[in-house]
Amino acid sequence: MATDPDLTSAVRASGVDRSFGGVHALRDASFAARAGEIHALAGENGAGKSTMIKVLCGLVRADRGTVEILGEPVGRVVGPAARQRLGMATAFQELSLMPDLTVAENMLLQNPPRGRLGLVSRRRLVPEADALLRRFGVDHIDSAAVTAGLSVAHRQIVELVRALATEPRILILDEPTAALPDREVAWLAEHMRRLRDQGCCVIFTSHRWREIETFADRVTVFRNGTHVTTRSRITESEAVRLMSGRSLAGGYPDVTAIPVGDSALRVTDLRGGTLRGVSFDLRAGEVLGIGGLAGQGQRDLFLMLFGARRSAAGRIAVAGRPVTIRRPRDAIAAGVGIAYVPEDRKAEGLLMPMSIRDNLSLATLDHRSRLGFIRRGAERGAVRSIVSQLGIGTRRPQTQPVGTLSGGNQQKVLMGRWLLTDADVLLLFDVTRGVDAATKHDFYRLVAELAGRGKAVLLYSSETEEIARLCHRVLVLREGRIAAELAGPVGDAERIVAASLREVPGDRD
Amino acid sequence: MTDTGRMLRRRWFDDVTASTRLVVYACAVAVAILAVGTVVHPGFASASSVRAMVILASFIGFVGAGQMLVVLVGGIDLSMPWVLNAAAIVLTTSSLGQVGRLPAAIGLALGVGAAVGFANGMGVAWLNVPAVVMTLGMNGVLQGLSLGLSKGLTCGSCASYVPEPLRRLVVGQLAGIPAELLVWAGVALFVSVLLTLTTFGRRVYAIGNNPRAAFLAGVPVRAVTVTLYTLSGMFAALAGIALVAYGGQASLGLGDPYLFESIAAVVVGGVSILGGRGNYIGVMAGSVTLVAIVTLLQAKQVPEYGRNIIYGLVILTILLTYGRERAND
Amino acid sequence: DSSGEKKGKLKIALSNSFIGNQWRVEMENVFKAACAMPPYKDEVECTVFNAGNDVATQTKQISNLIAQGVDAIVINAASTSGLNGVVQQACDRKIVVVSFDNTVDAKCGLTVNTDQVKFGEQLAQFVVDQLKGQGNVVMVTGVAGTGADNDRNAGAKKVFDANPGIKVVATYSGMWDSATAQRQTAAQLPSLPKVDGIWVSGGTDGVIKAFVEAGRPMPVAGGEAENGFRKYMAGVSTPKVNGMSIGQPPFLSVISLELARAVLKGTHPKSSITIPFPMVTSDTVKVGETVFPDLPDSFFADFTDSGPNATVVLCQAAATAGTPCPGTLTVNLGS
Amino acid sequence: MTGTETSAPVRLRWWRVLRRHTLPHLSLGYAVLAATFVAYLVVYTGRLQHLPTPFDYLSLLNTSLPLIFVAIGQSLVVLTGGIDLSVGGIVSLGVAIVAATSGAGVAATLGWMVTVLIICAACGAVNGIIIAKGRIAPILATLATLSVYGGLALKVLPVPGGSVDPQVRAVLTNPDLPTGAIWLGLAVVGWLVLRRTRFGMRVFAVGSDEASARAVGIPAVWVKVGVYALAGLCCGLAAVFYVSTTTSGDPNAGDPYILASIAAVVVGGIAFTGGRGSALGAIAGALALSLVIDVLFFAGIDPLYQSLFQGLFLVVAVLLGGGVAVIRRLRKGVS
Ligand SMILES: Nc1ncnc2c1ncn2[C@@H]1O[C@H](COP(=O)(O)OP(=O)(O)OP(=O)(O)O)[C@@H](O)[C@H]1O
Ligand SMILES: Nc1ncnc2c1ncn2[C@@H]1O[C@H](COP(=O)(O)OP(=O)(O)OP(=O)(O)O)[C@@H](O)[C@H]1O
Ligand SMILES: O[C@@H]1[C@@H](O)[C@H](O)OC[C@H]1O
Ligand SMILES: [Mg+2]
Ligand SMILES: [Mg+2]
Repeated sequence: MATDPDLTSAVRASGVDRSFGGVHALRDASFAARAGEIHALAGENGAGKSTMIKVLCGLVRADRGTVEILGEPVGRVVGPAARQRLGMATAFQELSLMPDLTVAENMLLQNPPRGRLGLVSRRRLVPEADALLRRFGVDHIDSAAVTAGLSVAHRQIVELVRALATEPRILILDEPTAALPDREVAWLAEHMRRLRDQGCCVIFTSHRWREIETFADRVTVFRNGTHVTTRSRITESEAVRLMSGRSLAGGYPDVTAIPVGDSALRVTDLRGGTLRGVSFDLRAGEVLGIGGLAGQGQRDLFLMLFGARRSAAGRIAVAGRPVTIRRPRDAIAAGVGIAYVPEDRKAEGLLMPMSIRDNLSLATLDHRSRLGFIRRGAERGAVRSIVSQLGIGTRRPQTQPVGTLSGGNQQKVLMGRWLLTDADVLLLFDVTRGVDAATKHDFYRLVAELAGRGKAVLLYSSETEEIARLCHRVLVLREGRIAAELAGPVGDAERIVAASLREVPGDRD
Repeated sequence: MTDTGRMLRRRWFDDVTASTRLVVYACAVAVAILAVGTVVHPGFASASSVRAMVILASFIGFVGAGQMLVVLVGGIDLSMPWVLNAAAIVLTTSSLGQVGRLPAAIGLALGVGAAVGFANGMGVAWLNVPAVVMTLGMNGVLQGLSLGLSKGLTCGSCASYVPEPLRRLVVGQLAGIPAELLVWAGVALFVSVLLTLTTFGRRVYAIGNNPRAAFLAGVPVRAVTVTLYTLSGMFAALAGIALVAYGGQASLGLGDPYLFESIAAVVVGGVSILGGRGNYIGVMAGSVTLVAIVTLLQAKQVPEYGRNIIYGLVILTILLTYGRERAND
Repeated sequence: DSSGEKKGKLKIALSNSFIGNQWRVEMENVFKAACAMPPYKDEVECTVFNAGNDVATQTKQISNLIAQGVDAIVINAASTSGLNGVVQQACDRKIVVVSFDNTVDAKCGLTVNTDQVKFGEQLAQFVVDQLKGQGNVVMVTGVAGTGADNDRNAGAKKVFDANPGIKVVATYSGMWDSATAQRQTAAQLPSLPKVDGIWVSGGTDGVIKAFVEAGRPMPVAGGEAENGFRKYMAGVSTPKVNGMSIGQPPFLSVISLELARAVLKGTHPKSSITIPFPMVTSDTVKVGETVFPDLPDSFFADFTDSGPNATVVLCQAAATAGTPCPGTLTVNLGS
Repeated sequence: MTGTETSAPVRLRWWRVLRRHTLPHLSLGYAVLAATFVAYLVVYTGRLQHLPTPFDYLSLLNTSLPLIFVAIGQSLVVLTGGIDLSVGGIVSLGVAIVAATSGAGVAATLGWMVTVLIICAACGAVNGIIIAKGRIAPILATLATLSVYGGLALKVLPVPGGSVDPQVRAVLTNPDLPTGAIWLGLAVVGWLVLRRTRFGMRVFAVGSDEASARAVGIPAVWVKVGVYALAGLCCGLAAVFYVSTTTSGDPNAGDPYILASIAAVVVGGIAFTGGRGSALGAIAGALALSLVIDVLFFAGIDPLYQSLFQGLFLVVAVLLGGGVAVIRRLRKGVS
């Protein structure tokens, strides 16, 4: 059964086409969800989930097809405002908060408190926003703060509260949990259920199957921009097969063998930013996990090790030799080389309009040049080999803009850039964030393989499960210090969470 | 058509990137204006007329080269008018019309351009002064220094003519081709090679597309930026040298028309003002287009107000044709 | 600063608009030179200000001069009309205001100028006479939207229209700038028929250079007083050009200075002055007097008047360096 | 730090908002204005041995009004992340129309002034439509329309001229009474009100992140059209005040305001990336830039070197602003 013929649908889209330039994001796609259910929308990166959501909420115009909201056809009218009036609220994957506005302004932008003469009362903005935050139990967020200064997790929470606070009849959440720590995921689930029970239609997307399984009443699977199936029960392996057209090879790799390589990266008393003295020794062949609640200094640690943020004090030795790292170039050149793969490939990694080749070779231009001239033959060869090694899905790596690749392939290009540097120390910061299951598993294999080849890997993930299953050893950060070291494969995410919470810290970052 | 043939064609078409397409558009516009010109004004596209226009376009082409380099990383250089003028004054007052002093004089003039460009670059890259402010302020600084130090060009040595060899380089011929065009071709070759074949060029586009990502990939963002502004200053100086050679002597206000012209040439040439996209062939076409429009309007004796209006409308039309940003719904 | 200031010295300030060409620099230089020569040296305390081509700035400067309590203000205005307000305020405070070159409309101010309409007429008449009323003429105009440009063009138009044998084959702006005039002419020439005469409001040497580079036969030229143009007229530069050159004399500033002084001292009625413009033809141009081979092309050659009825006689150093000339300066306001 | 703040009494909230949100935006423009004003007092009294008189303040205010209005318009545009080069053309056009229609009595003049405001707002709206609907980068779109509007101004008023009725002038920029201060006050109030409308909030939202603003249902296209139209209206006001202070019009009047308004916005501390800043800063910036001219005047700087100091002022002002921001960041600690 392709489309749900249910007449009680709160939202229904049928036969929707939408392309961007040459890319077909949606082709003849259909989707329907009922009032009073939590409906998950699943699919690989680039399957068209976000595009469908944008069509539903009127942000993107469909090239073809119809959309009905609460039984009323909305034609091809575009504009989220009109949908909002119908009781629809959306939290987007690329957050839609204005970075220069305060949290309060962001939350109350569409319906600000009025004072005398009908003017916006700037005095009442903060108290009203505070009241909302309190109502949703997240009053540790300062509503007078400028949004740009918030952590990703806090921004995600603000985005969610803004949507929840409208008490919508249709609530759409695009990857709401990707940046959320586990505790906040539970918080969100509670609110989703409450709204569902009040008769709201809740739609969400996620790449974490466990969430889909536990939260959703029904699941719709998308592949290549079309509807594949809608069911109320579906197993993970079957879902992966439906999403990707292939079955998952294995789960997490085996990390029981404890490596005994030489010291690859020794960090002594690193301070600065949120870090208050971190020391550890990462060995060749080891995958070392950095765990902890969100915002305990993980990001600062990675950025400082890579020279992208200044440290206040501390010593770093690479392969036993002390090094000074002031900027990424120093890190790349340090000893056996350090590489940093960021989580936000759009902002920190890729040059979207430039070719796959240009993106892959950016960090290693000097290796393949003579007198400043790029040796094109050598470059072409290197690009070809990494494309096949990582299985990047492209036939024209020399010219195809990287922005036209699917998310998973984009992430592989970014990984490939750093593999080309042949660095022996890899800093992987949440590289599977928002990556689909199949690609994730490719990454797991790759991490294990790299470690097997003697590379040292420092790994952070917002999915604690990944840290637990991929790492030989885990350091738990709390308030800028190492709060616990869990030696040996941890296996169970609960152990990390427990260690993070042992001394319940205040809600701050 | 055979399958392979079709495949090859397809491959070729796919590989035509957005930026290359824009170059084709820019060239098409230049040709179209010349074609329109011949229809409404016979003789407009005659060989000698085109040659005259291309020589004039080369001056815009020089400032356009510098402007393009900084625009590629999302910057802008508003100091061009007085860098150009200062270089022209330095050239004549230091060469004193003597051939023997010419190399040093050219070096000095380019050096002034480089020094000012370097200062601009340092201000933008290291002190984080917005490019608009830094270069606008620098324009004023240079104007004051040029006027003050040359006493308004009334000194005896200021009367010097440009040494003859340099004059011949701009107004003379080499194997039947105006020498100035060979110079322009040289500039085009330099800029194009720099941008497409070198690691430096690759880094320029990377910075223009995503400075943060480039920085995290080890690109020396500041060093590249400073280099680009330095080159921009040198190209403005080169334009000053060429213009003073063309006219024979320096004058005040020589650079005034070239601020907006340089920006217009860059955008009509298909360079994205947001950075990261564009190449010099387009800017050359843009320079020719600008000169051709003005020349045609003047040839038709359109009054000043009409010229301004039509000039603006033509540029708007060009922008609406291929200068639009991507739709976001 | 104010230490040398004697009680009883007249305070006269020059407020110039922009200083983007050499004419303006010379104009200021001769003003400064005059101030350093007797009788001004002992009677007048001079100051000089530039505003750029910005009416607001010049307005502020003049306000500041009023605040300073100067006795007279000599103005080359950024706008014919834009200073009327502040000039009126100056007049209300009994300050003598003299404007020259780009004069001010305000009724209460005095003006010192040449007749700009006649300027255009006379150059056009010369071209017509030389061509015996037959031929193709190119008009190169100045900065649109200014009074002088309009007046000069109107004068020329009148003459050319009156001569049916004359055909104006092109009109374009040289922006009163030799470099611009040269470039525009170079662009236009290839598509023009034979050109017999040129009428140039400013930037004449640039126009001639464009003809030379294009290998075109040299037309009869009526133009401004750029030293470069005169070099061609005198045969110092080749080819020798048959032309007439009329200059807006930079020493208008000195005459204005004298008018202000005389009015303040009560030796001259409060009335405006129109002076004849210095004019030379290829036959009368004289090296060292009306053309200077050692000075820049863009130099304005008419920094001094000459002849028995000269209004004012200045030396070269006054124009190039603002240094005083030997002797006493006499300015003849007589006409 | 965080702990004390969450439990801070409500009465401290306004301070929290002020410190976090308002002060950082206002400080640069105000600091520069204050510093410039002190410099002005020093050089003024140094030169004239007394403090500035009401006359000085009045003329400072009246001559600054046009720039202040253009700067307000420019700041609105910059707040959306754009830039408007066509302000020069719109001011010129407005000035040309007011001047060309002047001299027909008070009622007619006022009627025309209102018409001019409408026309200028329409010009701005056209910019906005080209930019928002046509999706053309603001700097390019307005570079093109600058040429168009400037051409129209030349057509309307080929030569400088016109006059303004003294009664109109007495109301707008009375040279003897501080009417200018009332208009300045109205401009400030206008901004404060605008800032407190939903439209005003949306301007900041669009400037901060247009895609996000669209996503939450803000009609970004129309917000931008509105902003450019308002900028046009501000240019119209500038034109009216220009004609009133200078008592007549010039078709090139707007040219100096292009770069000056950008400079004012920069000195006013408005981020070029949009979303951060206040038009009040731009007003302070405009006043500071006007004052610099007076500082240079009374400091007796050689006019040939004036632009040198103006250029330095611009860069140094912004550098100081950058320094202040760095210090503030250091004090706050890395967050
Ligand atoms: N604005 C856009 N411009 C160009 N291409 C786009 C745009 N938006 C989406 N696409 C392309 O459309 C396809 C579908 O994208 P979409 O964001 O809907 O996928 P998704 O299922 O949400 O993926 P993910 O799980 O990574 O969020 C992708 O190939 C994407 O690159
Ligand atoms: N895009 C960026 N994002 C964040 N920080 C940046 C960025 N660009 C530059 N920086 C800052 O600039 C500093 C040096 O940057 P960069 O490597 O570009 O300089 P550089 O020219 O290589 O320096 P040097 O001339 O000393 O070699 C870094 O410490 C970083 O803090
Ligand atoms: O009168 C003109 C003067 O104002 C300008 O500055 O230089 C050329 C002269 O003709
Ligand atoms: Mg998505
Ligand atoms: Mg460097």
